[in-house]
Amino acid sequence: MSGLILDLLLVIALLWSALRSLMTRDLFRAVVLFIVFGLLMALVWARLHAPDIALAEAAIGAGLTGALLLDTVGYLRKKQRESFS
Amino acid sequence: MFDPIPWLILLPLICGCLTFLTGVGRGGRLVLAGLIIQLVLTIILARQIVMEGARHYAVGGWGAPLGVDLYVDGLTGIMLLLTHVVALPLVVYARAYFSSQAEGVGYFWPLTCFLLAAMNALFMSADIFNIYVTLELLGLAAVGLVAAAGSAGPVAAAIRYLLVTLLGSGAYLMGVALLYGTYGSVSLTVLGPLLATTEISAAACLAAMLMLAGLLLKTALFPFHFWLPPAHGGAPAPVSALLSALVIKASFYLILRLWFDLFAPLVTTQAAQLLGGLGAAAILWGSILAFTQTRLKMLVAYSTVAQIGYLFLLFPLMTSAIPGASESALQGGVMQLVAHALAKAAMFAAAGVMVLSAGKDDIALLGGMSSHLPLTLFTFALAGITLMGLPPSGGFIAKWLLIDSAVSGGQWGWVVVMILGGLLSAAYVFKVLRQAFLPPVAGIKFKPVIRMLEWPAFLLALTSLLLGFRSVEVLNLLGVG
Amino acid sequence: MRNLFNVLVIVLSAALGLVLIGVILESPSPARVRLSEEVLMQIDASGVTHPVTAVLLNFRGYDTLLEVMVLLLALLGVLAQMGKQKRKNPPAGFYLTEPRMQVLLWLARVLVPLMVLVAGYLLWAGGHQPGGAFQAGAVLAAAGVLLNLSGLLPSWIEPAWNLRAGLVSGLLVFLLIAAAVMATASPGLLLQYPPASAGMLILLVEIGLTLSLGLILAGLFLFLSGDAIDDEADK
Amino acid sequence: MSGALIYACAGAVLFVSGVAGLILLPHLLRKILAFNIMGSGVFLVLVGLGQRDGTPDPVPQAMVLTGIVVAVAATALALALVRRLLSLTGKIQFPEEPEGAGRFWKNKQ
Repeated sequence: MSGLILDLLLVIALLWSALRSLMTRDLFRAVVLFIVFGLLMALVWARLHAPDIALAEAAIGAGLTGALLLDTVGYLRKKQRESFS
Repeated sequence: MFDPIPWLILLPLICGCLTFLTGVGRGGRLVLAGLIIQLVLTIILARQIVMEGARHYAVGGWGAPLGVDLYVDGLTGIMLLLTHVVALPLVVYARAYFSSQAEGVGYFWPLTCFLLAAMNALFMSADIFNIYVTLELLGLAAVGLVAAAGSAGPVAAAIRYLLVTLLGSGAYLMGVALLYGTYGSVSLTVLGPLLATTEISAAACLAAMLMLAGLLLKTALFPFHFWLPPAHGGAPAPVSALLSALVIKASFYLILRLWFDLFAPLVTTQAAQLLGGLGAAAILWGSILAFTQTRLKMLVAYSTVAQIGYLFLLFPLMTSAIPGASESALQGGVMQLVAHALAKAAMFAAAGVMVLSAGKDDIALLGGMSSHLPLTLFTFALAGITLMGLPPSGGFIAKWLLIDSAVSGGQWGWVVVMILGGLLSAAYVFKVLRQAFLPPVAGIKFKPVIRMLEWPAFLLALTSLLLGFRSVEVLNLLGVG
Repeated sequence: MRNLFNVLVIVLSAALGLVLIGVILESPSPARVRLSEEVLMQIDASGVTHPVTAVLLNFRGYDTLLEVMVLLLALLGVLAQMGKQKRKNPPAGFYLTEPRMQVLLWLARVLVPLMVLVAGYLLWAGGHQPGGAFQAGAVLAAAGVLLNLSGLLPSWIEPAWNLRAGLVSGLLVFLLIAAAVMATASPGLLLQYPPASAGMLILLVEIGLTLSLGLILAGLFLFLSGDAIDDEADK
Repeated sequence: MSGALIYACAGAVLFVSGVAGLILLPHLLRKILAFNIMGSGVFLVLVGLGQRDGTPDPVPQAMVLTGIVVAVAATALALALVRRLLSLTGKIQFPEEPEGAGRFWKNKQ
């Protein structure tokens, strides 16, 4: 029973972070929310008895993809600052 | 007995890795050598198919459902042969092209190797998840090639192409997930009988819709064609030729396979009519838009949109109950696929030469081309003959078979569409030819081009024309399996 | 027109979502194949004891072979975009003076050796418990990213031959093992490892893959970020 | 209803949100986020539906591992292209290019 409640809570958090990441105005926050989404996915994989995927999701899905996205957001902001100044 | 199947997969992959090792812009000779060996391997494989019939190949020796199965039959043989027959002259062409215009060569050679590897793997695969991986391999290679041109237009086109192809494979993979969840396997050899014998489930229907929608998106059937013209029209000419001739055919091949094999118990006449209707719309709309283009390569790209439409006419025609009608529909469709691949590769290659010589992609600047580059213009015209469907070209045989099927099946509507499409393609081909025979625009100076740019394209166009005389062999091969 | 399209897309996706959920909750076909049991039955012949690794590198090793090629392909695409202008390599750690960089630097010095150890452990563990080449490669790549962020490792611009060799070496090991097995042990059969040496061959493939995947994944980041840092170095 | 099926349903929701986002969001970086969310949705359905009876199934798990790697590859390529577009045009959206009817009439004039 407590497992089911945990699953439901996890699903709600997962959907919330995904939708917020798509809808939120600020790009940086969207990417941070996406990384949170990736970490929650890793938890989900652990709940689904898939530790291999959990490891890969945390390292690749959240970590590397997140780093790539953050770096691009930084680049984007720099470019925008340049074009304003 | 020597088995060429595993080498057809390993060889281009090894070739791709080695070409990457040799560095930026190099490795053309390696690719050429690899491609010649692969062509020999495909010919051996095609001979084996003709002699011994279709067969399965279990990668890893496990066999379905545990392992990944490959399957080769006549259609696979045709696709593999076509791929290599088109790619070989294009590689020669590309070497000459990039020697006169270094822009965009970058990682062209390894990307091309992986593109060919992806197609070989895709055509032979009998496992829907493995097909997903090959689709991604093909898509990313194609996008990488389009983006290599480097200016803003092609990069934007490449991004759009990438997003479309990712959306397509996402939908496809969702279908795979549903099928696995319902039937517990991803092997076509296991799923086929399961779907045919058990009650039709909602999951299978939804999976079919998602997978077909994803593949239609990748094939750029009207109204999903929006991404194709900028991507194919903006890429370097050898890339445009590879993409228009071969890459979209790969996803069409999958539609054909899934439609008549895995999803045969599910598909309805209405669905086939819908595909045919979209095909008809593609023929008319694509041809009209091709005619209105001012850039040569965009014209050729829109002509691809139109020619894809013909392929989809075979779906409604094959529903005909009259014996012989559905057979000639399939033959006509496959003939059209082969003829268009050869002709479009030739046409894009020829267009690339003209653009290179004129210095700018603009139809209005083509005046005087008839005396400056007669061979290339002749190539363009020969390819145009196939697209219009005039005898004795392969396109004529294709359209003849399709019209024959439509007439004997009593589906007259499609006949009208095909004749109209032929007239429209004549219109846009002659638009280019007429301009080329006008006197040169004042002030334009054509650059000279090397011979090796003109001959491969001519060879392709000639093959598409002479295909009409050798169609029996192709259709015999198709009959296996 | 635009609004109509938006509404249409939203309504259609919502409908698709509902249908999907309906289908998911539908009971499965009675004729369902039980593949997980099949895996457990054949696992002794696969050379490893962890089922996921057995599927990934033996039963469906062919998928993996193609998939690592996808990764190399993406790197080629990235390189083609980033290597457009000829640029000089930026000096490593040229903005190390900021205090927050000092923290990062300290972090990197502690964490990176640890991460390399973890990667080695994951690689070795993959044969019999969760872990394997992908996870190990990802951890290695993360170490590379951390080194780059802390300024110890410069971003990459144009790969020299030794870096190129490193990037494809693991993939070539995979391909050559496939070719060698085909030439000797099981003629004409792709990726069919003889059960006796399967464990050994898979370990070799995994070592190669870990190295190459680590470099490629790190490369995706290091080549991409090469762009931005270089702009700053110009000023 | 087992836990696996709950996650499969969540996967369905993520998939359609990702598809809608991929089509509708104008900003290219958000399209890339949407693609990743769509992919995660498919992976959840693949594993969740495959393990509907609660026993772990290594086959879809291995497939998802493959899928995650493919997704990061595609993301990196997309980001490289987006950055290139940004440095060429200074914009991170598609240039509005009306195709079809609009283009047709414009050329006529």
